[in-house]
Amino acid sequence: MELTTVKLVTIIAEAVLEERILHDLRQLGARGYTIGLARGEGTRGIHASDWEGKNLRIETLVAPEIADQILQHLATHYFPHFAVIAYTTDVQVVRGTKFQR
Amino acid sequence: MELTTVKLVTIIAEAVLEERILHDLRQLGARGYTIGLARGEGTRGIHASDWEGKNLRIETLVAPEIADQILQHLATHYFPHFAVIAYTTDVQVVRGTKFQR
Amino acid sequence: MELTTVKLVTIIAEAVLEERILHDLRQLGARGYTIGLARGEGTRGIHASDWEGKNLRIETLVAPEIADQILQHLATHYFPHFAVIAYTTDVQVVRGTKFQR
Amino acid sequence: MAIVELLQINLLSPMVLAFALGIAATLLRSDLKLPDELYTTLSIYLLLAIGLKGGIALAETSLAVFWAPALATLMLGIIIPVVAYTVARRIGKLSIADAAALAAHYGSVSAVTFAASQTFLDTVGARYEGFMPALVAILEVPAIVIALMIAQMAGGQQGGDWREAVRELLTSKSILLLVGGMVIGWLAGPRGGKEVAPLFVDLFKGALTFFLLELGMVAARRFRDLPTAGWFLLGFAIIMPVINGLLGVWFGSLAGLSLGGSTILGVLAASASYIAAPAAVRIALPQANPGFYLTAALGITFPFNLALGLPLYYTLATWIVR
Amino acid sequence: MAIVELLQINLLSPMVLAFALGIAATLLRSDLKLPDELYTTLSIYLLLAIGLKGGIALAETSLAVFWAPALATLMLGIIIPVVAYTVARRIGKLSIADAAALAAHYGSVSAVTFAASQTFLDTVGARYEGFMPALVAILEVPAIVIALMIAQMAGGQQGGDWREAVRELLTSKSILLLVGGMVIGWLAGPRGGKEVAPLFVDLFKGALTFFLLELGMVAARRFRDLPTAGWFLLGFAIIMPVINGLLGVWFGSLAGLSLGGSTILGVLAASASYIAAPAAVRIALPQANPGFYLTAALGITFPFNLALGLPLYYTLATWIVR
Amino acid sequence: MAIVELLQINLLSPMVLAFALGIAATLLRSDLKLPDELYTTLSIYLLLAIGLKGGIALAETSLAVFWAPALATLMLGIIIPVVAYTVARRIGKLSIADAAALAAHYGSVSAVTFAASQTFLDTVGARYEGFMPALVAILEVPAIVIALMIAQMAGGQQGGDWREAVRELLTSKSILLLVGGMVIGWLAGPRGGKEVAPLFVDLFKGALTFFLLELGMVAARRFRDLPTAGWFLLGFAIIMPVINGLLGVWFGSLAGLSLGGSTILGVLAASASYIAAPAAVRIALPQANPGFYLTAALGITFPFNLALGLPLYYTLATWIVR
Ligand SMILES: Nc1ncnc2c1ncn2[C@@H]1O[C@H](COP(=O)(O)O)[C@@H](O)[C@H]1O
Ligand SMILES: Nc1ncnc2c1ncn2[C@@H]1O[C@H](COP(=O)(O)O)[C@@H](O)[C@H]1O
Ligand SMILES: Nc1ncnc2c1ncn2[C@@H]1O[C@H](COP(=O)(O)O)[C@@H](O)[C@H]1O
Ligand code: NA
Ligand code: NA
Ligand code: NA
Repeated sequence: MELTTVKLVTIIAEAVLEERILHDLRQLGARGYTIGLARGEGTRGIHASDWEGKNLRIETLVAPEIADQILQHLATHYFPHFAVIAYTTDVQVVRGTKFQR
Repeated sequence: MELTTVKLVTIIAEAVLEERILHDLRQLGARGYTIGLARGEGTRGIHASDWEGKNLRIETLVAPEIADQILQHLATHYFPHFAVIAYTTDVQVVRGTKFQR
Repeated sequence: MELTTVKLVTIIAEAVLEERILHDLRQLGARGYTIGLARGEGTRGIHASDWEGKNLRIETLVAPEIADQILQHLATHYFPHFAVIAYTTDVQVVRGTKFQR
Repeated sequence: MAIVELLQINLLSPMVLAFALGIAATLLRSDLKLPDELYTTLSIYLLLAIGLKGGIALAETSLAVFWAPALATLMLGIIIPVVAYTVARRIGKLSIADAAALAAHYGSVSAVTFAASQTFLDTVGARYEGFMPALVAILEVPAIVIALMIAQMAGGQQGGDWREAVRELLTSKSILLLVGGMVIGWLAGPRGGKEVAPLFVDLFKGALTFFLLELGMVAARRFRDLPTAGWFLLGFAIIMPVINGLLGVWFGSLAGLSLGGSTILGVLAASASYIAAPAAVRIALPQANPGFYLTAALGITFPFNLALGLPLYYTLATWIVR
Repeated sequence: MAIVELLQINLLSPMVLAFALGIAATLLRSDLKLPDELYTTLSIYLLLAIGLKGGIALAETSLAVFWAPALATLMLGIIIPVVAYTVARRIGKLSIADAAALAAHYGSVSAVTFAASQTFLDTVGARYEGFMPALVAILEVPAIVIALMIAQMAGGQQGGDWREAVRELLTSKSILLLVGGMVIGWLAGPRGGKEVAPLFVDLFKGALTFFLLELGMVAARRFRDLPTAGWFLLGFAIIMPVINGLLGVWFGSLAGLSLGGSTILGVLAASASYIAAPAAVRIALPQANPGFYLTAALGITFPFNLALGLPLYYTLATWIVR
Repeated sequence: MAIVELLQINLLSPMVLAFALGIAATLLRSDLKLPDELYTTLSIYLLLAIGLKGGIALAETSLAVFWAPALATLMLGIIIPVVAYTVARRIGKLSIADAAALAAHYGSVSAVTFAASQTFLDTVGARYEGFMPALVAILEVPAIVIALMIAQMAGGQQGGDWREAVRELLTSKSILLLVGGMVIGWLAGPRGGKEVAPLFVDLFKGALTFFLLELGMVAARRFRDLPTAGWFLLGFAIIMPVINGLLGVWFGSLAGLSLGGSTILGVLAASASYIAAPAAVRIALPQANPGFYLTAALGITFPFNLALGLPLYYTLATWIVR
């Protein structure tokens, strides 16, 4: 079976940002996402209301160049003021085309 | 400390499939699994009842050849009709034997 | 954009161990963590009370040498008696310094 | 009461208004989100409570009174899926799998619509037989099995294992809670029932209202799929319930049910399952499109029955039941 | 009643004691943790219940009685944020964003403090107008909008889109549930209300007690940030509510509210939002430090109002309202 | 009443039937799954409610009445773990850690079994002292501490830090809620209690029934481990409670408790902890096998006590208490 390597981008972000980040991901070319709930602590430790709930763990499988753009975008628009971290990994999938534009 | 490289297979699947997929994983030689809840959107967007709950995020650490078989099996039996995606990554563990047959 | 490679350590552990493991991670030099809920089965299958809840999925981004120490520490202090597994992966982040001592 | 008055009573009940609020929340893109666990908890509670009350009533019902309505219900469970399948296949030109999926949903029953009909009848002051929840249990399963069998015979099934699906159906949570609650109520009787009444009886309407808030949001999310569903599905999801409702009321009156009881049997026949059927169909007929059957059952038929169906079937019953 | 007696009644009420237990649990580093979903569920329940009761009362209120209190409330929603912003900026030397964030929180309102004040008044036997929840809804939004506009004009806003924030504010869950509940109550009226009373009325105080257990834990977690917050914030979080409370009681008496009603308007003015405001501010003023505004609103002002504020504003009202 | 009649009353109570339904659901491999958050919520609710009611009763109890039962309970908390450890070690030939783990569980107490015994006594019409929840709190901790100390002295402890475990035990959620609830009830008194009674009193039996549905599922999952547990454990998990129950009833009668009160002290002694003990033991005695102690406490003793134990200890009490 032929496997393709694509990028898995994982974003940990405060819950208030859900709509915004998903919107941006779509704009940048991601064709799907998966969200789980998480909580955590980091160095900034700023957090919005507990009512808004905990952190989100957003994952999206994308082509490498899109992964780069996503990291870039997050670094510019979210890292300064919000509790957001992000990282990418290489993963193997069966149908690479599903995750590419 | 000696580390071994094994494969982490991650499967995102609609919740109705839980029993079925776990059964298949066991058959294919996985010796353990971890499940978390998730929700998401993809290209197909077909989903069963909300009553059945959201997606599952199933992870299993296995030997490379088993990882291949799992992907193959999912591609054949689940990808056509169900909202399922899967990918593999290389990870390092301490006791490689725990995850091999 | 410059990306740095750091280690992602993932720990699956029974929920009673939360405080203990987080304390140890801090001691060993981790500067943040993210926790999600999970359930699962493995080879030992020992589990504490259901009241204590399910497994935790703890993730921490750290420098490679710290990742090694964490695995070592877990292998010595937790693997013998507790339902704990752990693995590491290479991931790319924007600001590597955030995750290093 | 005139139908206009009945409509008004129904549309201004807290439960229908809560459903409308749920729809509004989704259409306004509010960030209101009920925890999934609350949805599950309320579902479990409602099914158990319905079963419990039915079981207590059943303990005081003689078989002589019960057999005719039970038989009528069983017959509805056989006739409706066959009719629905034929309509969907012949008139709607749907694929075998999609037609069978619709048949399963419309032949089975929605427990929440049932609960809403009881609340409605309480409000207008019509009485009904206490054993009605037993009819919910009787009507829930057969239609799904029949629909899956039709798909199997027509060759529309691939991959899914329908026998396994039926086993899972019989032990599925909705059946288990409904039948289990009935057995508990039947064994514990009125004395045991009184102990748990503050939770399972007094809070029932409030919990139903809360649940309908959530269901309004779920239904509204289905509205997105309406355009792709097409005119046939829209017609099917409104006309089929009316026909089934008429059938149910008529069968009920033949079986000797009261005015209220016949109304409820009409509601049961008219309602489309959104718990047991979707799960079973997803497993056994994976190639059927959930965008069809869920949109029809949850996005159209459920709101229709809740808002207009209840007073309609009641009015039909006042004409048919002497 | 003397203030000492009022204080005792208040401090020994189950809800204040439950709040204290929550604080104790956190300080003792207990592993007690209420599920997030329970917290969300109780919030939703409380907002909906408050709205429902208000709506039912509003259905029986004439506009002639309602317009003056409504206007008074609206004016409070404009005056308080301006004053709070000025104090925070001039005296506290806070940044534009931080000052505006505080203004948004103290101008808006805490629904739970409102609920607690009703329970308190019930216990001491003081009556109040049934339409008070409508005033909660009126007071919730304007102050937040004004605070965001001030920040915008003062140039303290970067990155956040305040128009988008206002849209989200108007469809945010707290507004939607409060106003939605009110519409439901208003349309369903007393008859519909009676059906859901066992859930939404009888259980209200118990649910509030349960919620305060959780809120005690949340507030205590904020205590950690107290040292970094500094003396100004501590003073602000105690003196500002007292001034606002006095203002609210006075406006209430001018608008013709009863003793109880004036007390509640005082409580509303004195309370600081911890639901609608934090979410809106986080989005529109991301550079404002949540360690400031949440610590002030939730870690200081909320406990102060709950424990000491309620009897205080009531005593003020007995002096001011004739 | 004859024991057969008592058995019948107990076995046909909604709570025991709900427990059986939970077992059935698991054995039938149904997909019924209660949300974890519901389980946690119900546990918290039950512990708080038990504490609250106890505290209110305690406020009206004089020390002269309370000291003897309190002392008797404390002695049970010392004697039972020593006996249980000796039996498990000598007769069962278990390892030090496993024996100490069993001692901790059987010396401590199950709050749900306690709640079930109250419901049972209410149904058969036997009265009991209102301060019984205080005895639950007294019996919960000492046995666990003693068992951990035994393990420490016998050298069976490695890795775990027992002092840390005791600290965590004292601030663990079950103790905190039980004692915290008691303090709230004691301070708020009957007046405050009445405010929250609709939630914490009226709904108690219903919530207990719901909880037992879940607990039936949890217990049934433990059945899988029965084969590996062996005959000794099976015997231990049935005979030990009967001996402890007898001891508890006897001590209760010596301490001057009523028939109902002695029955409850018997139930407390007979019951095995499944909340506080497992958490403490897991931390302090990690090498003890949960497959042993959880299977015994939750898979065998709990169902035994619930179904047969309650009528048994009551019958014993009618013989012993004059
Ligand atoms: N080193 C880390 N490893 C894993 N997760 C982290 C790390 N640092 C931060 N996080 C997560 O990112 C969120 C925001 O981090 P921060 O902005 O540093 O407070 C935290 O709540 C954690 O969930
Ligand atoms: N590109 C993607 N990245 C991450 N998760 C995805 C992606 N595409 C699909 N998924 C997940 O897989 C599920 C099924 O996808 P689909 O079958 O494409 O609708 C979705 O609900 C998502 O949770
Ligand atoms: N091969 C595996 N793949 C993924 N997760 C595993 C695996 N083995 C064990 N686990 C997880 O680790 C926990 C403890 O495993 P164990 O100690 O083997 O019982 C399980 O409950 C699973 O969540
Ligand atoms: Na039907
Ligand atoms: Na205010
Ligand atoms: Na005991």
